[in-house]
Amino acid sequence: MAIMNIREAIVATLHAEMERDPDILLLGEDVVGGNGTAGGPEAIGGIWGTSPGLWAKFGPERVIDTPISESAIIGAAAGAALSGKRPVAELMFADFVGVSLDQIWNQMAKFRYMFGGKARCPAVVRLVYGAGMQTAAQHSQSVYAMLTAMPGLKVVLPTTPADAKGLLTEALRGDDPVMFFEHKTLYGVKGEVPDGDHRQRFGEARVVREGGDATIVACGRMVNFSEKAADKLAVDGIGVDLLDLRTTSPLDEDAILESVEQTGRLIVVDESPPRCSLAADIAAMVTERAFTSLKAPPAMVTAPHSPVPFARSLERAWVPSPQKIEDAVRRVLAFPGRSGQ
Amino acid sequence: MAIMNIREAIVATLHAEMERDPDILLLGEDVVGGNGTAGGPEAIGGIWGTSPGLWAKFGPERVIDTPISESAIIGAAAGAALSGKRPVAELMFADFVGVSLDQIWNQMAKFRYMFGGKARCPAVVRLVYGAGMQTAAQHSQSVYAMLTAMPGLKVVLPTTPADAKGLLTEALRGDDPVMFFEHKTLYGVKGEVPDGDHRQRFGEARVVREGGDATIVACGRMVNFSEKAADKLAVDGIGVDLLDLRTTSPLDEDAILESVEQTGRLIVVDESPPRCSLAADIAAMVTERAFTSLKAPPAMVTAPHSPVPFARSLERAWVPSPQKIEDAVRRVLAFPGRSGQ
Amino acid sequence: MPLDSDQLLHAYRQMKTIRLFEERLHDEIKTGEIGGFTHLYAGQEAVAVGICMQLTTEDKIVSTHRGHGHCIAKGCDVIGMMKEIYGRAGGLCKGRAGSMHIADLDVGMLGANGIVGGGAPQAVGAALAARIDGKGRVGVAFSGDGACNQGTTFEAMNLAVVTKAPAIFVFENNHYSEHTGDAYAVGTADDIASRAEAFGMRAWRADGCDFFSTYDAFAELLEHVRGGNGPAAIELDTERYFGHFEGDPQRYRGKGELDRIRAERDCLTAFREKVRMEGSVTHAALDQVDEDVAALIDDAVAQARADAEPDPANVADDVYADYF
Amino acid sequence: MPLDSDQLLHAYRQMKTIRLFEERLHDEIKTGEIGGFTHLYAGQEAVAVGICMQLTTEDKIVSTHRGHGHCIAKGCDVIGMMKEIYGRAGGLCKGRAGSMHIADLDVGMLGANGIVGGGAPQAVGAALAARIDGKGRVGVAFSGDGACNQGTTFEAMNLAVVTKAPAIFVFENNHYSEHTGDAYAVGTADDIASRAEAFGMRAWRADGCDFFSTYDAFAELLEHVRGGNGPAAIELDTERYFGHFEGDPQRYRGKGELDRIRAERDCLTAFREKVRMEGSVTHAALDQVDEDVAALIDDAVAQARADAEPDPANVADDVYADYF
Ligand SMILES: Cc1ncc(C[n+]2csc(CCOP(=O)(O)OP(=O)(O)O)c2C)c(N)n1
Ligand SMILES: Cc1ncc(C[n+]2csc(CCOP(=O)(O)OP(=O)(O)O)c2C)c(N)n1
Ligand SMILES: [Mg+2]
Ligand SMILES: [Mg+2]
Repeated sequence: MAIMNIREAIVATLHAEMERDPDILLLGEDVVGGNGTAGGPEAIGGIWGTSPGLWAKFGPERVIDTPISESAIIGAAAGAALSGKRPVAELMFADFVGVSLDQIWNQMAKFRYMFGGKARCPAVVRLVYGAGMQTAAQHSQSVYAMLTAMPGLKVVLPTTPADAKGLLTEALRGDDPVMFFEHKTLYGVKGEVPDGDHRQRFGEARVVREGGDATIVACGRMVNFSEKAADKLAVDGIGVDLLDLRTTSPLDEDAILESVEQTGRLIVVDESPPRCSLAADIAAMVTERAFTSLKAPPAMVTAPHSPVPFARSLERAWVPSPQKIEDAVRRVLAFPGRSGQ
Repeated sequence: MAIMNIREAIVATLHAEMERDPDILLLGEDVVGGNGTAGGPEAIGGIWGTSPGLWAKFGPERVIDTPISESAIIGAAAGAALSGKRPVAELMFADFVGVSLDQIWNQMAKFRYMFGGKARCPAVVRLVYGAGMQTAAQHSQSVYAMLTAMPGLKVVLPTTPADAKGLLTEALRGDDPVMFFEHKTLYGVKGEVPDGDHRQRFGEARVVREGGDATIVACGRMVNFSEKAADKLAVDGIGVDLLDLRTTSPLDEDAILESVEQTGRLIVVDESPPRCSLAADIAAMVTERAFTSLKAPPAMVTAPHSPVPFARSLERAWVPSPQKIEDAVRRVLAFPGRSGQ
Repeated sequence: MPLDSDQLLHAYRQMKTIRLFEERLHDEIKTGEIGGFTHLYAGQEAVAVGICMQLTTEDKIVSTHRGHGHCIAKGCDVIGMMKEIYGRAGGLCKGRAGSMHIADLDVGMLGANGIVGGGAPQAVGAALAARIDGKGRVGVAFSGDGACNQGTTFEAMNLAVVTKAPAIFVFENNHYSEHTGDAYAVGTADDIASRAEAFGMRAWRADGCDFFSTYDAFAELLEHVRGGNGPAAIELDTERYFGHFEGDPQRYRGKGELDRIRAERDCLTAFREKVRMEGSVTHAALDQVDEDVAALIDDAVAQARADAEPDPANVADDVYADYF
Repeated sequence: MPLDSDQLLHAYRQMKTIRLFEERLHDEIKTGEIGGFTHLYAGQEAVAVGICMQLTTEDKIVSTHRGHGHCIAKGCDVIGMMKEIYGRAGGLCKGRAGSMHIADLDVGMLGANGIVGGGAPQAVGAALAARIDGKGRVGVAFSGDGACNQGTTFEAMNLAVVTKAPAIFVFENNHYSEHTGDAYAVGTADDIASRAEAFGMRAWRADGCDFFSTYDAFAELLEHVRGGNGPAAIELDTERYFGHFEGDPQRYRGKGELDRIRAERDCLTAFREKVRMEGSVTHAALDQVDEDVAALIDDAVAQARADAEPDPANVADDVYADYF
């Protein structure tokens, strides 16, 4: 086991997998960097530093800098995948699905189905997402709900270095298009990473802690915030089951249901506005399938129905906070009771 | 009151409103049609026939044929709206939000908020949506959930000619971007349309029928299918409240909750795959806010988690049918009981 | 003239197959048995065939909403196609695709596409994949005059130039996008090739109603691209014989336009004329092809009609290779 | 030389304001008080000013992620801008926009834009709106050399040509998109204007580090567009003095490049030199401007620091004009 952060785990996995499988290629803006400049290729890589050394090792045919043309980036990945390759396409910000959605949604997600099951489209799209760095309305969004809704896509959100390696490896070895979400505030999170081959199956939630009084379901940065809330609650003797979804499509319904059947109380935490959200998706699924187990209505802790604001004070108010998660757990536990307990 | 169909109601409203307000302009592919051909402008309009006579009456500066460039169409509408106009932009198929999403989601939806409340962006985007004509995976989708999730947008889905007029008029007189969904199978639906000025407020569901045993919430074509199911149920003495949402953003939560508080049973019908859907959104909202009123878990009647298939037999299986709605109501009424009652 | 008589017969057979396939669909659609939108390729056969017969199975093409011609020319099974368009279980794509999404990856046909402009970037991806394999294969994007206004098409051309991908952009200018003329919708009316040049690639121009003109220009282009010189484009002046889709009343056409293009701009007639002049293939042989193709199309329709509709129980199959 | 001394002083004041605004931000950002991404415009001032000073408030501009210069040149309040970039309640956009989305519709500045290429179609919309009003107003899109690879930019140019909209495309070629050179990313290296020409509009080229070159070329262009001749484009060769955003180590730069562009390609130095030669404005007057501007920027920073953060209770305000 080595200790590394999520960024390092991703870089290491890309190196290892590209070494192993000559069909893997990487394309995106500044994934090499420095092309066409005095500094030359790899003078400086992309702003997230998640692809250093790849160009030098695997060459310009497999590590490709692109113009600012996200539709073409994703579309090229789609075409390369249909042609037998395993492209990894990078969206510098997940918000850029706005300019490339068609290639994700109407093209790569649908090929296999439309073409009668004959097509394979093993493309991995890496999306840097999330609020917390004051990157404002167009560079802070968590678009995983939108993509979770789309049949044909798998949606993956690692929160630990081990999972970053395990899930990325799995993505690169599967035969379906995978949306691989990297939270911009989590790149520095450190942890142990298994050596050698490490695959993490999709659709298998991580049990972060077991407590029995209530079930918190979260993904991405909200897992970390939920841990903070759980620590606070533990002080008062409240123990929660905390599930890190790892993947939202497929969804580990069994793990969620199993926990809720025990606790009877569900809190879903989702870094996005409330409407048609992942929070609603899970709350509705649980209600439909475990209605009689529920001792209280599932609580949804989400951002408000607004774009992400720039100012620090506003952004903090926008992102679901540990405090809000804690409050929601207490509210659910106090049910039935006066509102705001 | 005149009798007309939805198509005619839309055409008449566009004529009347463009007459009334010189700031309204229309742009899209073939909204004039025949430009650059021997037949000349208006030789033949768009494939849905929803803009005849406008070019002749209002001229080429207000009725503008565009190249096949949906991002530019929506972006131009956004820019015109910021400049004080009221553009109506047409997407021939709602599925083309794939190639224009950024201008809808990251641009027009966010201007007002990002710009500190100073901007007005009164653009109306008309989107032709829905399955039922074997138009297959890329021309049949119901993208309203995706857009409902986006703060800053209003989402409107008329199901009657009167509402087509009332809601379109309201859209054209408001100050926010409105996504105006037209179901491709409903253009021919006839009904009475109020003469003169007729505005239908957003966020006010239509009570299609009152029955008291269960609440069906639906929008678009699913309203009509729910009526068929309700007719069948009525034969067995089962009476349902049926709500036509008219708008999914804003959502008439009060009307839904009021009905569910009476019936204790909710069925949401949604012409889209299940994940992060409007069905889940409403089911979760109702569970959160009317938990103790619920006698059974809310049922969600949706399409499967798959793209829309082409073949007739498959498309019929994909679209939620009156039969499935009927079954869901019976299942909810039979709760608690054996599954499949 | 490097084509031998077998090749000429093959080219003619392919063009004729497309023509009869489309003309038959034009009739069959009136019966109401075929749902959805069907865009017929008749009139443009010389383009698909003049190009695809120079490609191998390993070269990839991406097509448009008007894809039947590209499919047939690239080697898709005609009976499977007909079944697909009828929405039958035995269709090339199990009835899930229909006319607009028909594909066969086994022959390097990456799909018709319902999204105008959707295919162009994919051809660049196929080209980048081909370059890694190093066998001189190419990725070809077919686009219409309308599609050349879509941002994806431009991005794809630029990306191909920047990455020096062996990608080929084929612009079939049939002078209409739906009901609008290219004289209106293309800023540089009637010169799409110059746009490709402005992105920094070489472009060719040819008569898309003349098989030989298309074939020869594309042969040159293909040599250029296979030679590792980066992407290239070709614009073909061509005609569509039917409406934009079946059901289109075509009021935008000029008086006598349809008669004129049938009379003066028919690639099959021109082909017959040329081979007669040159004596390279007998008309008897061509007549035999006509007969064979007619029988094939009859058979395809009969088989499609007889085939079962897909089992609704399978509606959600094949969304993923594996999901859990 | 049609500019009188008032206009010259105005131009200089604007350019100097932008320069000091950006240089000050460069320092202030190191304090950690300013969050998010900030892209500085220093080096390109002659473009924003040479263009915007010829526009009226009713002419609209759409900007880029590198928007401060366009804002100042179009007349946005400098103190409100500084507060906005600091994320304060009194900011031009109440602290919701930050550097990347700053806008002021009252002066015809339709917004900086975090989406590269996002603005171009909006300028066409503004132009179509202006045409309806019939007062000869225009819509101007600023784009970088990187943005000229985005599909929206191409679509916007074509749409403008097709609709003959009074839209103007300003390409600021500072030779970098993030860490990549235009020599790599733009297929037709160093000739963006020719792309605009390929869409069928006239294009101008000028030295974007020379106020007078920019001003004169744009004056001609503007006359052309105001005259109802449809859209036009201009490419400006310019330089960015700082990193792509603050924090960029700029290892892609050539040795001595930053010194060279500061020494040889400074629009302020060139301006001073030119007016000195011509005697049109005294250096004393310019020095006074320098002093005034320095005081203004000091004041802006002081006010921004002193201003309150927005009240978190308002986080979801102003999403709609009215929702229920
Ligand atoms: C993104 C998108 N926009 C619009 C359409 C509707 N549409 C289908 S075909 C077509 C015209 C295409 O014209 P062209 O590219 O010239 O091809 P042709 O039909 O002439 O073969 C249009 C507008 C679409 N399918 N996709
Ligand atoms: C759609 C989109 N893709 C990528 C980015 C990330 N990004 C921001 S600025 C930039 C470079 C822009 O280059 P250019 O247009 O030349 O403008 P400059 O930064 O030189 O002013 C990139 C890639 C973005 N903001 N939006
Ligand atoms: Mg065409
Ligand atoms: Mg640049």
